Amino acid sequence: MNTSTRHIPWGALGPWLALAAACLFFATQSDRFLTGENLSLVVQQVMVVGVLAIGQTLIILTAGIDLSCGMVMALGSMVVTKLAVENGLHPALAMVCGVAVTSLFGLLNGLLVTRAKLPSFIVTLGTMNIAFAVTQLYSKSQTVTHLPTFLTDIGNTFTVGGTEVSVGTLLMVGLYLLAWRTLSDTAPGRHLYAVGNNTEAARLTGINVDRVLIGVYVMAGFFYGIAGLLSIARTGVGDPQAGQTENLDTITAVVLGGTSLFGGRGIILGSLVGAIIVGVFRNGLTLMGVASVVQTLITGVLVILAVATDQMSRKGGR
Amino acid sequence: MNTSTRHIPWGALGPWLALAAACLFFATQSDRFLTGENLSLVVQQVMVVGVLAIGQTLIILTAGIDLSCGMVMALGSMVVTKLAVENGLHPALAMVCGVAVTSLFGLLNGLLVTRAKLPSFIVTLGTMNIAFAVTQLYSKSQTVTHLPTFLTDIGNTFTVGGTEVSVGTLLMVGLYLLAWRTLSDTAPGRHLYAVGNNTEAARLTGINVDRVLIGVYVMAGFFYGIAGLLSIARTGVGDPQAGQTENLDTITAVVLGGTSLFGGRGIILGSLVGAIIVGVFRNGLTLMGVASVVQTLITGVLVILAVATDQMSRKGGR
Amino acid sequence: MNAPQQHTLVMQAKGIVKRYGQVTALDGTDFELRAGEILAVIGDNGAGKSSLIKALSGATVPDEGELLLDGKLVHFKSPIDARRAGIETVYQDLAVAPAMTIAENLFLGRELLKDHPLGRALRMLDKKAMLAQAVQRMNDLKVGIRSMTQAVETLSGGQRQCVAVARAAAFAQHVVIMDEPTAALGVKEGNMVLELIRRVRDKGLPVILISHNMPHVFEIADRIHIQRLGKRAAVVNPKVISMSDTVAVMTGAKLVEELPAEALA
Amino acid sequence: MNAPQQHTLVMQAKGIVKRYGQVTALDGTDFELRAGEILAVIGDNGAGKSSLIKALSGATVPDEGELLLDGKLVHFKSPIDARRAGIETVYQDLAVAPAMTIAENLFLGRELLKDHPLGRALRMLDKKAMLAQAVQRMNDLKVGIRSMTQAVETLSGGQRQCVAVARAAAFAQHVVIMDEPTAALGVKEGNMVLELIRRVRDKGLPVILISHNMPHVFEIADRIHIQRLGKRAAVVNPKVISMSDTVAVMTGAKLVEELPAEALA
Amino acid sequence: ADQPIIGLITKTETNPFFVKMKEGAEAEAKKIGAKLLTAAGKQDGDTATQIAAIENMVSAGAKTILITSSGDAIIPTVKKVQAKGVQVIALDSPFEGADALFATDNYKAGELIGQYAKAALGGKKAVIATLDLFPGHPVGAQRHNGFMKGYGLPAMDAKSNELSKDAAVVCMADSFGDAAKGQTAMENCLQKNPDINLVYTINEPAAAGAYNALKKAGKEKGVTIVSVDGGCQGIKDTTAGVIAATSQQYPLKMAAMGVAAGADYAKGGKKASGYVDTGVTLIAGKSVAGVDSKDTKVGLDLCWGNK
Ligand SMILES: Nc1ncnc2c1ncn2[C@@H]1O[C@H](COP(=O)(O)OP(=O)(O)OP(=O)(O)O)[C@@H](O)[C@H]1O
Ligand SMILES: Nc1ncnc2c1ncn2[C@@H]1O[C@H](COP(=O)(O)OP(=O)(O)OP(=O)(O)O)[C@@H](O)[C@H]1O
Ligand SMILES: OC[C@H]1O[C@](O)(CO)[C@@H](O)[C@@H]1O
Ligand SMILES: [Mg+2]
Ligand SMILES: [Mg+2]
Repeated sequence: MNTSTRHIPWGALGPWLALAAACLFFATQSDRFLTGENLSLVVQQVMVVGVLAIGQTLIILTAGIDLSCGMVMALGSMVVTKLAVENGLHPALAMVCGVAVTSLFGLLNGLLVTRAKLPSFIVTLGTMNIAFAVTQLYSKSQTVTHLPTFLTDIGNTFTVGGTEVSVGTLLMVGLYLLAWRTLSDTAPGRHLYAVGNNTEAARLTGINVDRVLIGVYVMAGFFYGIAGLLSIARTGVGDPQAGQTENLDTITAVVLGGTSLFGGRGIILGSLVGAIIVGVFRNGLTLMGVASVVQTLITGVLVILAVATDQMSRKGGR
Repeated sequence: MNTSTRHIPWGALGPWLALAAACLFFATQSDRFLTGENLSLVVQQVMVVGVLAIGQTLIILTAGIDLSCGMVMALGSMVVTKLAVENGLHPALAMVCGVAVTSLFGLLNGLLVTRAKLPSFIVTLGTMNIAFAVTQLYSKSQTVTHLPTFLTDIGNTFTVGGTEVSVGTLLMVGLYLLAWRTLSDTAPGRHLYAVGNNTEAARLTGINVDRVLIGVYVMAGFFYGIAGLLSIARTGVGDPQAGQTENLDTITAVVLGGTSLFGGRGIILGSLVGAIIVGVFRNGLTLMGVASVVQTLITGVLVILAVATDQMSRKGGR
Repeated sequence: MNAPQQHTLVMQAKGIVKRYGQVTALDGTDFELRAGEILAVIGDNGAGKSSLIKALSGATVPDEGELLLDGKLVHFKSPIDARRAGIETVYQDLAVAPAMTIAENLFLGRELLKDHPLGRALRMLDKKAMLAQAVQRMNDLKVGIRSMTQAVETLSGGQRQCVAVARAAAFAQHVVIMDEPTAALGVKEGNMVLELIRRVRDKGLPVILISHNMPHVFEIADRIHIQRLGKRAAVVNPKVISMSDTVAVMTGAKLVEELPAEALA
Repeated sequence: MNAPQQHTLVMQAKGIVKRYGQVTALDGTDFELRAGEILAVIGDNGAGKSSLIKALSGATVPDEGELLLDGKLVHFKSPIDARRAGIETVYQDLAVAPAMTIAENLFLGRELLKDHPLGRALRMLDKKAMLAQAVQRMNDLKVGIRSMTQAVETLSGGQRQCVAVARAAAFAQHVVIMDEPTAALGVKEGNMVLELIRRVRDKGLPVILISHNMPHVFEIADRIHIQRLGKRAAVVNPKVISMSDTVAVMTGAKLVEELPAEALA
Repeated sequence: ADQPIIGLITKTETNPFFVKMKEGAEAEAKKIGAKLLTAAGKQDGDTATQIAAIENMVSAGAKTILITSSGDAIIPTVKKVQAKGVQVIALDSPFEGADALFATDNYKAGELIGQYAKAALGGKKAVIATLDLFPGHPVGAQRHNGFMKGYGLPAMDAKSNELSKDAAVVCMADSFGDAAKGQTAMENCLQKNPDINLVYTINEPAAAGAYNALKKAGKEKGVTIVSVDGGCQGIKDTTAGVIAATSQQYPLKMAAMGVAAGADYAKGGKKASGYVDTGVTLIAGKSVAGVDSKDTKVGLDLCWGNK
């Protein structure tokens, strides 16, 4: 019996309700909020955290946690930009290399979790430090600028019916849909849930638990690499300082999205909504002209309210 | 069936072994390392994180997590110093007020976790933001100096057999022993383990789960208050910037100390050892003259090695 | 065997309804437990036996219906309330803390405290006394467990069940409820538990026994409550009715009306 | 009933030892399973029955001893190896994923894939087929479960057990092992499982059945392996030996030597 | 609605320096009737939050953004909003493409305290510890390297993000600009080499931590601490002999100039441009021969641009 039963997972609908409530509230506070331009902005702002959160969700669904995600992303983006700018590699090839490096870090995490049977918290705490240090040493802590446009093109926007849509946003949404269908419609996806829900049962039914876990960590690394590409496109530089606050941000998105930290329960689309909720709070409060410290205060209250509202609606519904 | 079975808890002996190994290593690298003076210093350095980790351990043992611990501590230390310096309250009374405030924050966390049935991650993420903002608003982000010596006396040291011992260190060790004996030798301590190990079983056997949880969060708040007093004594100021990296530090200490993030398994003394291990790494690497980025790199490797060594010794022992 | 006292009802439930989403686990069931009796509750899988005893023991709050204890209306909002009323329960999924030892589990929520003022004030555990008592209780069940300081998760299925049974038998003050206490037990251990149930009854406490084991039920029960499709189908007298008739009513092969009147209890 | 073929051994274990810290769960036990037979394994709680079948199914790796499948030495390092060899097992603690649905649990690790090249390449689930088959298999067991898309954690104890049994029976290719498959089942459901076991045997697959239910054992077993104190005490023939003698050997009240030679099998 | 909207984005919420800057901006905005929006990163180096803040403020109608950049990752976003007619002014920390920069010269700030330290030691052999910011931060590198240059040790130039090393520097540790971490770093450095007699600190909180460590070791008398910031608190510390000398900066001035530039742009449509050095003043407890410094009374009068 998992102790997580205490925390009724807030399921599939909850995060959407919370998001809708937040949007409604801000719409009454500022007429700029509901414009297509503003909303498109919010989505662009959560693009990087959103894609990182795909990887984080996969890992949390297996009852693990990944503290290395932001730092691994930063390393990936430095590899891409340095190879493309300083070593003159074709940008496409540089991108492949960057994603390969982040996937390898994922592999390292996966091997340590499965082969050495270490808790994911410790493993990724270690690799977080390692990735950070390698990033600083490799880049000499220098930002890489003057990137070929090839690297920034996925940050471009085009207009659909008066609203700006960025290529990166589409990519993010596409990746979410892909991850979602893979989790719900394929055998490996189902095995992932089983491993997170009851590892021992998964093992006894003949699921290769280690292979599932290693696959998950590698996939997560892959998504961190993609997030790195998006961050390059969004900022237009290779930034060795990137990724430092992203761990908590991604875990927040996942939990706000209704996934249990105890594994096996949750829907990945929730993480996207969770990431957007945070973006909406920040954007809405700024539009209202709330001072930054007070924003922090209100965000604290709103985060609790968002989950509480849903919890209550659930009780009423019973 | 808890998925945590995958991660064999590394038990009572593991952290001590890892600590011993680290000390042995650094002793071969620097003759200054094993001096009484240096070791006493390391312990003083981990005093604040160590006491915070008592509260964090209690909460993690119930299968929760507390992200608010550092910020709540910072708020407590601002309350104490401002009341004592600016409002002219007697320092002892100011201390009581500070600890009362942090305990109240604990109560708030506890009520939200039990009454509103929200995941502790979300609750404490929210109160972390709230405590942070209140600290900044209340203190206007100004450091409070010129403290009455009453407030800094617990930072004093005295000499025992040639080695400096600080009052705060003794306090920390005393609190650990108290917490340890309470957990292992009293009914409430046993109930705490039961709630963390299998909440539903605890409920069915007639344990008042909500009361246990609220008690745990209030106690944790109390320990954060004490940690705030120690941080005042150590730095000699009321620092609104304090507590920002302490969340991860305390969780790291707890996990290095062998407590499972899934609750119900662990020994609180391990957290003290976990905190000291981190301090030893930092001190030892500085004594070796390792550059800071490289220190980060090596710390990453050492954290993984520390837990892996134990894991292997466990396998051999079977 | 003590004859049940003239129908003093210790526990009574009327029209209990419990729904889980679409599923109606209890569909207005009644229930009566007389003083000093062993009442068996039988029924197909999913008939609502566990749901019923969860309502009786405060583990769930029913959606409708009322519960009387010694003739007085009670509202159990949690297992704590039921425990205060002296009701002890062995749950089907055992409700043990796997990482804790046998001795710890036996006394969970009912720890023995050191018998001096300080001990009581600080709620200090009397570990020695608990260990000694644990050894004795487990020996009563003749279960060959070497050490009481072993974690429950290392026990065999049957050994684990013995821990739960020993706990309930030891602490009950008023009513003992056991949900399939012998399901995982061997022949010998199963008989020990039946013996234990008799001893409890002989102390004057009524026992509710849920079981699929018909020989056990007919060996020990004073009355049999047959649960069917979330309702009480009948209460029968095992001294009069045959095992096969009982099973027929339970599975719906026979209607209650077809039974002779003296078979009902 | 098919007579067992002339002693072809499908599975054989020699001198298996399994220790957990201080506890020796298996103390050099032997084991033999003949082609096409139903072999019951009985023994007191803690006798080592579950430990034995865990070793046979790859769930644990024994400390000593050897295991032969069809006369060939095998080393099961994990349940995956045993499953590849066509061995399906119902574990005593059921090994289900509580948050997943009945249908999902039934096909866990053996999912049906969409039957087109893309489906196979991407390992896309054929949910419709799995649902249909789940309904059918559960109906076979006559267990009244309304919806196959219900999470297993919402099922009653017996319903949960049926899920595990149905899974093993459905997928076995070579050997079926069942650790107390009827412990939580009602009379009707228990009989359905016995029926199912017979059907499996009649398909030619040998079945290992662990059970504390002596009537069940004597009703269905071709031979009975008696486990005692971590060792095989005897293998007896239920057609010759009495139930009480069997129990006597199992509990140590009678020595094997005291049995007539024809009672052994 | 015709009220000009000006955004101020700082590195963090907690550093008193930025808090002061925000106060200054608020006061100035009130004075001239502008609406001020504020935001801050979660920690030093958090450019992601700063970028989102730029976008959100522009969405809220801000026509001028004042920003203390946490890193060059903000540049493309700045360009984007500039293209929409928004004026972006860098405060405190420079970056490429800002319309204007109102800031301290951090390299110079380091040089000043380096020169002072050299003179203060008066030919004694220096055994140096540096308590730096954290890896990779330009302000940290510029001050460190400036200090080295000022002391006459080999040093990288103002562009570099790497920390110069030399045998005279026996211990380099990160303080994260924080008192508690500065104290721990200093304690460990003293264990490494008890003979340390000169300590460079990235800012005044770190200096306070270093002093605490020295005092606990009974060494506060023989060691010279130099620092940067010149906050009112830091100047008091300088008076008390905790800090020997500090390079004072003027965040209030940066803020006031920034808000004024915002108002001008709203009114006349004229963008500010170029670099305005808001100045840096060496404040010393005791002046030393050959180095130009002001005393702490002046420092206190000026602290962070009070006047
Ligand atoms: N938490 C729950 N959520 C949804 N349905 C439930 C839940 N608990 C029980 N049920 C359903 O209620 C019905 C009655 O279950 P209950 O456990 O009372 O049966 P039972 O008579 O004890 O069966 P068994 O003999 O198998 O233990 C079953 O159909 C079960 O699926
Ligand atoms: N993981 C473990 N750690 C320690 N001891 C164990 C472990 N698993 C089993 N044991 C011990 O090994 C012995 C045999 O256990 P096993 O589960 O094989 O018994 P069993 O014959 O299946 O009993 P039951 O009929 O109660 O299911 C028991 O004494 C048990 O306590
Ligand atoms: O963290 C670095 C920052 O700290 C300050 O020195 C203020 O204390 C700023 O000038 C600088 O940008
Ligand atoms: Mg039941
Ligand atoms: Mg067993």
